[in-house]
Parts: sequence; structure tokens; C-alpha cells
Amino acid sequence: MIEMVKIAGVREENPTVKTFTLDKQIDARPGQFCMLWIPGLDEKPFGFAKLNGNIEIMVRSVGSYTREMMSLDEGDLIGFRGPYGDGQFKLKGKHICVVSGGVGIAPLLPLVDEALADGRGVSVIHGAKTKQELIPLEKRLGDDVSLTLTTDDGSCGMEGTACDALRELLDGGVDQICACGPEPMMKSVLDVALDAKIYCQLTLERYLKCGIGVCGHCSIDESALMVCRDGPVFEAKQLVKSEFGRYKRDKSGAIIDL
Amino acid sequence: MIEMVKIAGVREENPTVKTFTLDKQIDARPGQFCMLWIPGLDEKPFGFAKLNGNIEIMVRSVGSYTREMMSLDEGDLIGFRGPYGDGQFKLKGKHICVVSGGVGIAPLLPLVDEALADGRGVSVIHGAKTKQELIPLEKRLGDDVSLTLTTDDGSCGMEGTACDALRELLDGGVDQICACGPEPMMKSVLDVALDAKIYCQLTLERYLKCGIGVCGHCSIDESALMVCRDGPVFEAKQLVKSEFGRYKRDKSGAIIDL
Amino acid sequence: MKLTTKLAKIKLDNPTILASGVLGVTAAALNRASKSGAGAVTTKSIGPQRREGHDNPVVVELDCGLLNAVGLSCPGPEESLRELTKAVKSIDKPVIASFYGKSILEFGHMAEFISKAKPDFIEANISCPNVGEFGLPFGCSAKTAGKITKAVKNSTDIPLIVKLTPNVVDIRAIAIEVEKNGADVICAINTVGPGMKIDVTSGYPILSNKTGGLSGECIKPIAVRCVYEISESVDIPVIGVGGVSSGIDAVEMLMAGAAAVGVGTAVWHHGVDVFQKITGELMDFMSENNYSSLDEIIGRSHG
Amino acid sequence: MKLTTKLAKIKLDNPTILASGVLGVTAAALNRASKSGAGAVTTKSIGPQRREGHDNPVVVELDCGLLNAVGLSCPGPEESLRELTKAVKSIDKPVIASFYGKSILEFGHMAEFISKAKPDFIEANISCPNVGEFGLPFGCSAKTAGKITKAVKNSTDIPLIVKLTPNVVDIRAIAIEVEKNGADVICAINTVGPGMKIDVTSGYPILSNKTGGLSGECIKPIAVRCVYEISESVDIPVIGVGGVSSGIDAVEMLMAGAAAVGVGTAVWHHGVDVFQKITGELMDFMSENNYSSLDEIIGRSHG
Ligand SMILES: Cc1cc2nc3c(=O)[nH]c(=O)nc-3n(C[C@H](O)[C@H](O)[C@H](O)COP(=O)(O)OP(=O)(O)OC[C@H]3O[C@@H](n4cnc5c(N)ncnc54)[C@H](O)[C@@H]3O)c2cc1C
Ligand SMILES: Cc1cc2nc3c(=O)[nH]c(=O)nc-3n(C[C@H](O)[C@H](O)[C@H](O)COP(=O)(O)OP(=O)(O)OC[C@H]3O[C@@H](n4cnc5c(N)ncnc54)[C@H](O)[C@@H]3O)c2cc1C
Ligand SMILES: Cc1cc2nc3c(=O)[nH]c(=O)nc-3n(C[C@H](O)[C@H](O)[C@H](O)COP(=O)(O)O)c2cc1C
Ligand SMILES: Cc1cc2nc3c(=O)[nH]c(=O)nc-3n(C[C@H](O)[C@H](O)[C@H](O)COP(=O)(O)O)c2cc1C
Ligand code: FES
Ligand code: FES
Repeated sequence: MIEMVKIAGVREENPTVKTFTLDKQIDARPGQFCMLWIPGLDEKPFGFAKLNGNIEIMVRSVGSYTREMMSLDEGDLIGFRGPYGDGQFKLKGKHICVVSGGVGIAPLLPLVDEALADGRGVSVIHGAKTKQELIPLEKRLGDDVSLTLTTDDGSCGMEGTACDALRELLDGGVDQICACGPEPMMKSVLDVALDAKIYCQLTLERYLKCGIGVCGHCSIDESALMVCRDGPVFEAKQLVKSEFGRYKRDKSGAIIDL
Repeated sequence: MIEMVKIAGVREENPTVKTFTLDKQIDARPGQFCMLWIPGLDEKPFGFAKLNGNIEIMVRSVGSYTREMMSLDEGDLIGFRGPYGDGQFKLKGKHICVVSGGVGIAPLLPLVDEALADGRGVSVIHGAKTKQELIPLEKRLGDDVSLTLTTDDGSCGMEGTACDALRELLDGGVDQICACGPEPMMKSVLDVALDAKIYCQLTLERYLKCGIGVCGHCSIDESALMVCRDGPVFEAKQLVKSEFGRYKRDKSGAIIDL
Repeated sequence: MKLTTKLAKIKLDNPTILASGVLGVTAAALNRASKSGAGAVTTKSIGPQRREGHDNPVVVELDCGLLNAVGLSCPGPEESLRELTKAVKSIDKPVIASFYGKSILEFGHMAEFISKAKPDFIEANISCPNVGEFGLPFGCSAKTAGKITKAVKNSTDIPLIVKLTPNVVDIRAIAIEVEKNGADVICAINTVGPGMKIDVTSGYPILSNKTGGLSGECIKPIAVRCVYEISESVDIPVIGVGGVSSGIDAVEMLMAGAAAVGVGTAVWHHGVDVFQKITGELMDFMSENNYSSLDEIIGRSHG
Repeated sequence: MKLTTKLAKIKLDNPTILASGVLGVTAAALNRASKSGAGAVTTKSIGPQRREGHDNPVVVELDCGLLNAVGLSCPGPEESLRELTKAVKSIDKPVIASFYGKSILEFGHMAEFISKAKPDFIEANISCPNVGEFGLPFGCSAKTAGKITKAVKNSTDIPLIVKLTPNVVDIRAIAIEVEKNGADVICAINTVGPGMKIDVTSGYPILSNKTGGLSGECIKPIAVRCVYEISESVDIPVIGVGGVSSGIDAVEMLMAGAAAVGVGTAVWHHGVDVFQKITGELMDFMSENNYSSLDEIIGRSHG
């Protein structure tokens, strides 16, 4: 059931990304998501960028809804329902490598918090097209995390993709990979993980309508796993031989190539 | 919600009264009641004649429904909903006097059980028009209870009414009266109790429809206490200056004098 | 903070109204509801003949509401009039006299008859779905609903509430017709369905009438939609009834456009104290959200 | 113990059917429901044009059900036909192709069109209440319902299910007309209401479409009554849909007269495993109560 929640704070991460602190605490697992409703406009899915204490939502402006979000301020209200998603990140390995593209870092942050609290090793790879699109992570992650930045144009950190960085890190004892970002990037991560036989979890974005596993709109071929219900986090083996990396469906349900 | 319950046993008490053991255990207070449904026929209210272990219902044949009940056998099913009634017998005194007319003894039996288990003194007065209409109580009550039988025609026990017997018992340390029986008999008990300033609880029978305090059919004047919801057990002070002992309402809601 | 509201010039201390058919069989019961905090009280629908109503079971308890088929039991018009007169005399809040007839003509006669008791409102129940012999509810046809309204208006000067059934294809059309023919207030909704509950062990439908009207929590979304549509279509005030059991439920009804809210089935779980509960929660909501009067809430969801 | 049932000569392994609009957007999803134990599966209603459907929110979670206004989203007839063909080829249980049109004529065209995929049944959805532009549902008038049935029957040889809306005054009259015009099976019911849920903090109706159809537990009594009334009025088999989430619910529907039961909203709480859950509980009930086949249960509440 939707509940209106107060925005307790807004932080600008970079020119197109803001983090919203909501006046709400929930019991959820890293990787789960919520539906945020702007009355009169629309309702869209977002992961949790922080789960202990007031929850945080990190949003990238990409279209009409997220643009409207950028204009929201402390004290404003937004509709919240969730948390949703049975597919959640789980800590399996001793040394977790987190691979993120842009705002894809968001749902991975609570996982990093959890891994650190549990005394596990954490490497974070954070990539973007260019320096401006990176999220400032140094302070948020702290000293216990080894952070690798990558940009396609080399404007900051390593030149290349997050997946390039992952390949280089693999020898360092990584025994679990968790990834979130653009689907082509994640497809590469999946291939690398399969190759290296490392346990790997990935998040999937599909057009969500109901968000609760009823309307079937977010079903993926051929398993018919529902992103909103069975995901949004999946294990690598659930995604091999699937539509993942190849196509998705638009708002009408029509197939569009990635 | 109605549930079909198996009749686990039938005991004949006298020519017009049978006790049915139901294959059901419930958590209820003495004085509460249930609605028993014979599919295709009707549904009527009955008190509990036993509450520890399988519940018992003691029924007097007075009309078409109760006549049909008399033909039910071990193994037959009957619809059950309940327990209902916020007005319940409570143990207040050290020596409780239970005053019953005929099948009115039924809801008082669990109270006797409770009083005995709690080490209180119990006197039971049990009256009827004639010997045949008495319920055999000796074995059921055991030796710790002082039992006084009365019949209007003197065919068994003391000649007179249960209320006559009550008057005689009052000096013996009785500090609580609980009564159930025909309304004129209870009216006399109420007057005696008020006179003697003894805490007194009485049960009321009114035509019940919903049984759950919604339809208003069992409302009593002028307090508008609902027999099914606020009763069926009331304290004496709730009934003074009421319709009690004077009139009731029939199935249509029309007033009929008692 | 002001909880008062108005229905056709008559002021209510607070917007909660005891719905028809719940508790209100006797004057004493109406009085109790009034003393327990209802802003107004409605009698059980009074009919032209003595009726015992249906045999038991007349209700089925569901997880999210009730099914009922009481069957319009009625002690007869004379005795009902006596109780009504007693209620009007003894209750210091508005008393609404609900009634029904078996024909358009009879609606007129009944209106005239119960007006003798001088209730604050009369409420024409054109929507009871439970009584087979009366055929489909009159409230299912806009034309018939309009004719009944006119017949009743011609028979009395007492302000008229017309109570509508939601079990129609287009409740707006009916509301418009009822307003056009002179209704002063619309009450929506009566029970939904009807519904049926079968006991799977015996195979019998539980209600002796087999089917009964659905009420309570589970019908609230339907009631809110009906109130929203009606208040969009007519100018007369609407009493919103259906599943209201909390202050927030009341706010939802008011925002949908109701000027007052009826409360029926909620008496089941909360007892007659439900009126105080609702007004208390309503006040809490108003102070938390800086509302000072119901006028600021009523109809807020529109446009 | 036999769980098989028959709908117009076509045998189902068990009486549970995935209801239209739930999960069944893709062939893969229909396949998953089938593998999870559904006796048959129904596609989301296929329409004559590509439609995005309504903006979010398209559902509201209630304590006793859902409100939904997905708005008949559809990737367009060609793409739907591809998915349907894939479903028919890959699924070894009966596949029901649900569809709708915006006119009587279009219902005929759509029936002809989707018949190309050779589904086991086509299901004419004449009852969707959510799409304003289409006006009042066709299923609200017996005459129109009959005409649509005839137009569809003239366009295809595939057995026809007609799905009815409960939001009418007399569903029996509609069922009779639909049977008279050649329907092979009736499916009842589509969602109830519609309903509306208002967020009292913002004052907005939550659904972007403002109103949506009510489904789930809270509509079961209405669905059972409709199935009871319909199966009393016609001879063709009835699929009972509405609030079924357990074996006992299924028994209730069957006793009311359904030959099979549709399952929609229950997928929300129980996931797609709900079909296995229901058939398991159904078998438990049958063995406890000494039933050996569904025939002994179907229609038991009548007479
Ligand atoms: C499980 C999940 C978690 C997400 N978490 C985050 C997050 O933490 N931070 C963040 O910035 N973004 C997140 N997203 C993506 C976010 O939902 C979209 O960016 C947003 O919906 C775009 O809406 P728009 O109107 O601004 O853009 P549009 O112009 O409508 O669309 C831009 C892109 O967003 C996608 N999109 C639009 N509507 C939806 C929808 N209802 N469901 C899914 N995708 C949609 C479109 O397919 C398109 O690719 C998440 C998506 C999913 C599915
Ligand atoms: C709270 C309560 C507890 C009861 N407990 C017992 C009990 O333990 N044992 C027992 O034998 N009887 C009990 N009764 C009385 C019992 O309900 C009636 O005897 C029975 O309903 C008679 O039905 P009938 O069809 O056989 O008789 P009818 O010919 O219908 O009526 C005979 C008498 O029973 C009364 N009665 C009928 N229907 C109802 C009804 N729906 N509600 C209330 N009274 C009704 C009538 O007013 C009439 O006085 C109780 C009644 C109430 C209200
Ligand atoms: C037991 C019961 C009896 C009812 N009797 C009547 C009646 O006599 N006349 C009437 O207009 N409505 C009657 N109703 C309908 C209510 O007044 C109300 O419209 C409906 O129950 C929806 O409101 P609720 O959900 O608050 O109960 C009755 C409802 C119940 C539950
Ligand atoms: C999200 C959702 C979408 C639906 N879409 C359709 C549809 O496209 N076509 C249709 O005939 N019924 C549709 N329905 C109605 C269901 O098929 C079913 O008739 C109704 O929900 C009642 O069953 P239930 O209580 O088991 O859900 C939809 C229901 C839901 C909840
Ligand atoms: S969005 Fe509806 S099932 Fe996932
Ligand atoms: S019997 Fe309905 S209120 Fe008591």
C-alpha cells in the first residue's frame, strides 16, 4: 500500500544524479527495490542506496519522471511502496567484487555496508562514460574498500570499462561478483564470471508496471522469471540462455532489441 | 464464520432435553453462546453446558428447530459459529448461588466447574414445573456442590419455585447469585438479589438474528444493550428499569408482552 | 477545528451517521448511537407491512466484511411509527427515517406516513437487493428512481435523501435523475453484489436467502468510486457509506466528495463506540495535516 | 481420485486455469504457469492496436485484494499473435486466447485473426471496465453481448468462451443471451466495481486511471453468486473466476456450478505455485470428504 513519505534530505552527486534521504526506515535486503509515486505524474522503481537508518534513493535523471524528481526538495512528499523483490544480494564469498556502472552503484552500496560489517573483503569497481558521470564514492565507502574507477574516455581513473577492471582484479582472490549497471556492461561481467567460474549476481531492469508479480509485464524469456518478483537480483545461472543482453520489452509489451 | 462440526455424542437428560457433545474445543467464558446451524432449516443460539474438553450443548425441544435437533445423532454435522457475547459470568463472591430453571442450568454448569476449580463454595438451585422437566444433576455436579431441587407441583424436591429456594438459602453466606431460566423466574431472582444487596448476574433471551451486534434486533429498552453483544449475561443493575420481565420483541421486531 | 457539516440546511455536529439497518431497530438503539457520538442516526428501513424477515442465518462473517440478508424485517408501519416518534422526541441529533415501498405509489404513501413523526430527513431506500418478491431493486433504473423521487417529494415537505445501490451499470445517470426530481441529498452506497457464501462441507449456501448484500471493508473502494462519480455529476450533497471504520476512511470518503459518512458494518468490530473512534481519528488527521474545517477536505480529490 | 474436468469437449488435467491478464503477457510466462500446475492458461487480452496501457500506478494493494487498471496494454496484434503461436506450440495444456475489440465488427475480426494461432479456446473479453475510450463495457447489455457472441462465432470454429462482467443488474439475462448466440463456455467474473482508492495525504486517487477493477478475496462472494446464477440459467459450462486462492475456494466455486476455476490475484500472495497449492488442497478435501471425482462436486449447491 502506497504511503506518502517525507524527503528528509537531498544530496547532489553529480550533474545528473541526486541522492534522496527519505524519512523512513525499513527492513529490507540489498537489491530489493521500491516504487516511488509522484501523484499526478507516474510511479517508477528504484533501489535502495542505503538501508541502515533512513533509507536513501539515488536517482539519475534520464526522462520525464526522473527529471521531475530532480526538482524535489527536503520536506516534499513522495509516495512509497515496497520493499519488493525476492531476488536479493546474498553474501557468499570472502572477498566480494562489486561492479557498477553509473547510478548502478546505488543498490550495491547497502551490500558493501553489510559485507564490511561482516568483516569480508570488498573491492568496488565503478565505471562511467566520463568523469562527470561518476558518483563520488571515496568518502561513502571509506578506507576498508579498494575502489577502482574507470571511464570510457579515461577522463578519470582507468581508461576502459568496469568489466576491463574486473578482469584485472580477478586474480586477487575475488570469490563473488555483484554487478549493477547498463545491460551490455553486465552481459560482459556475466561472461567473465562464467569464464572464471566465480559466483555472480546481477540486477536486471525491465519495464515494471505492478511491481508485485501479477501483471507479468517484466517476465524474461524463456524462464519467465519476473524481474519485480523473482528479481531484480538474479544469479548468473538464471540468466544464461535468456533474453538478458539481447532484448527487452517496452511499455506495451513489444520486444525491443538492446 | 460458520464451520460444520461433528456431533461426538448425544445424552438424553429427560423426555424433552438432550445434551450434545460437539467434536470441538474452544476458548470461551461461562455465559457465552454460539449459533448452531442446521443447513436448510435455521440457525439458533445456544449456551455452552461444558467448556473444558469437547463442548456440550444442552437443548430443550420447544419448537421446530429444537425438535429437529432432537433427531440428530452421533456423527451428524451441525454448523457452529461463536463463541459470542461480551457479557459473561464472572466469579466475584466466595459462595456462589446458581439459580436455574429447567434447561437454564446449561450455561451455569461451566461456571460451577470454574468456581469449584477455584475453591469457591457453590450452591445450585434447580427448579422446574414438574419432576420430568428437571435435569439429572447429581452426578454432574458432584459432592462439593449443595444442590436444591424445586418443582412447582412438589413432584420432586421442594415444592415451589427456584426463587423460593433462593430466599431460604440467602442467610447461608451466599455473596453472589447467577441465574438463568424463564424470564418471570429471573425477574423474581433479580428482585430478591436487589433486596438482599447481593451481586447478581442474569442471562437474557431475546430473538437473535445476526448474533454479532450488528442488526440491532436484540436491543433492550431503554439502555439499548444488545443481548448478543453486550450480554447474554447482564448484571442486575443493567436490567433494573428496563424491559426485562415486562416485554420482548418477536422476529419482526414487534413488542410482545411477557 | 470544526467537524460540523451540512446536509440540505441541516447541521451535523460531526460527519458520522449511523447507517440504516445497523442497530437502529428501536428508538433506544438510535439514542444509544447518538449518545455514543454519531452526528446523525438512521432508522432501519420501515416498510408498509409487518415482516419477519428471512430465517437465520441472516449474516455471514467474512474476513473483510459481512454478507447480510436480514430481509427487511419490520414490526409493521404503526409500530415503526411509534418507535420513530419516540426517537425523534428523545434524540437531540438529526434523525433520518429510512423507508421503502413495493411500488412507486407506495413509496409516496410511506413517505407521507412516516413524515407524521417529523424526522429531520426521510431516506428512500430504493436499493435493497435482498427481497426477491420485490423484484430487481427500483434503484437499478434511472427512470424508476426518478419517478420514486418525484412521488416522494410530492408527498412530504421533509428533506429527502435517496439511497442508491452500486449494483448498476452507471450510477451517475441514476444520481442525475434523482437530483432532477427533487432529492435533497443522495446516500451511496447500499450493499454490493449480492454475494453468496457456500459451506463446502454441507454444500449449502449459508444464508437462508442464499444471497446477501456485501458490506464492510471490502466494499470501500466501490463506495469511494461511487461517491466520486456522483459528486462529480450532481450538486446536492452526498452521504458516503461503505466500509468506513476509521478517521482515515472518513477522510477518503470526504475527499471523494461526501459531505458526511455513513457507518454500518464497522459497528461489528468496534461496537457502537466506533463513532467516537472515527471522529477522534478524524481530528487527529486534521490537526496533523493542518486542516481547520471539513470544507477544506470535502471534494479535495476532484480536479 | 480424478481431478479432470471438461470444457466443451476439451479435457483439463485439473480445474485450475490461469486467468487472463495475470502473468500471461508472454508465451514463456504462460508456459511457466502451465508447468507450475495450471490445468489451462489464458493469455492477457489481445487487442486490435498496440497500446501502452495506463501510466503507473496500475495497481493498488488492498488488505483483501487488488485494484488494477493496467489499461489493456498490448504490443499489437501481430506481435501478440507471434507470442500466442509460440505458446500454443510449446505448451501441452489447453491455451485460451483472450481478446477484445472496440466494436462488434472488430470482435469478429480479432477472433478470426487470433484463430490463426489455433489456440484451444478463444475468450472474448467483453467486460473490461478500465478503458474509458471504449465506453461502458459491451458486457453490460445482454443484446450487445449476444451480438458480439454471434459475430465471433461467425468468424471462427474454435470453441468460444465469453467472459462476463459482474457489474450489471442481471447477469443471468446476459448469460442466457450469450448462450443463445452460440458461446461454448462462459467465464465469470471479470473485476468488480470499478473501485477507487484515494491517498488521503496527497488527495489523489492512486491509480493513474483513477478507478480500477477490484479482484481477489473480497470479490469471491460476488463471483460465487454470479456463477451460481449463471449455471442455474444456462447449460454450457462455466469457468468460475474471482478470489480463488485455496482448494476450499475452488470447491466453493465448483459447488456453485463452475466446471473449472480461474485464478488471478492469488498469484500475488502465493506466486505461480498457487496452482499446485490449490490442486493439492482440493485433493485433500476430496479424500477427507470421500469424493472421487469433480462431477460429484460440481453444482452440488443447486437444489
Ligand atoms: C528494479 C529497478 C531498480 C531501479 N533502481 C534505480 C535506481 O536506484 N536509481 C535510478 O536512477 N534508476 C533506477 N532504476 C531505473 C528507473 O526506474 C528509471 O530510470 C526510471 O523509471 C526512468 O523514468 P523516466 O520517466 O525518468 O524515464 P523514461 O523516459 O520513461 O525512460 C528512461 C528509461 O527508463 C526505463 N523505465 C521507464 N519507466 C520504467 C518503469 N516503470 N520500470 C522500469 N524501467 C522504466 C525505460 O525503459 C527507459 O529505458 C531502476 C529500475 C528497476 C527496474
Ligand atoms: C443467548 C441464548 C442462549 C440460549 N441457550 C440455550 C440453551 O443452552 N439450550 C436451549 O435449549 N435453548 C437455549 N436458548 C433458546 C433457544 O435458542 C430456543 O429455544 C430456540 O431458538 C427455539 O427454536 P425453535 O425453532 O425450536 O422454537 P420456536 O418455536 O421458533 O420458538 C420457541 C421459543 O424460542 C425463541 N426463539 C426462537 N428463535 C430464536 C432465536 N433465533 N433467538 C432467540 N430465541 C429464539 C422464541 O422466541 C420462542 O420463545 C438460548 C437462547 C439465547 C438467546
Ligand atoms: C445487517 C445490515 C442490515 C442493513 N439493513 C439496511 C436497511 O434496512 N436499509 C438500508 O437502506 N440499508 C441497509 N443496510 C446497508 C447499510 O446501511 C450500508 O449501506 C451498507 O452496509 C454499507 O455500509 P457499511 O460497509 O458501513 O456497512 C444494511 C446493512 C447491514 C450490514
Ligand atoms: C492485473 C490484472 C490484469 C487483468 N487483466 C485482464 C485482462 O486483460 N483480460 C481479462 O479478461 N481479465 C483481466 N483481469 C481480470 C482477471 O482475469 C479476473 O477475471 C479477475 O481478476 C478476478 O479473478 P481473481 O480474483 O482471481 O483475480 C485482470 C486482473 C488483474 C488483477
Ligand atoms: S511488473 Fe508486474 S509482474 Fe513484474
Ligand atoms: S442479534 Fe443482531 S444485534 Fe443482536
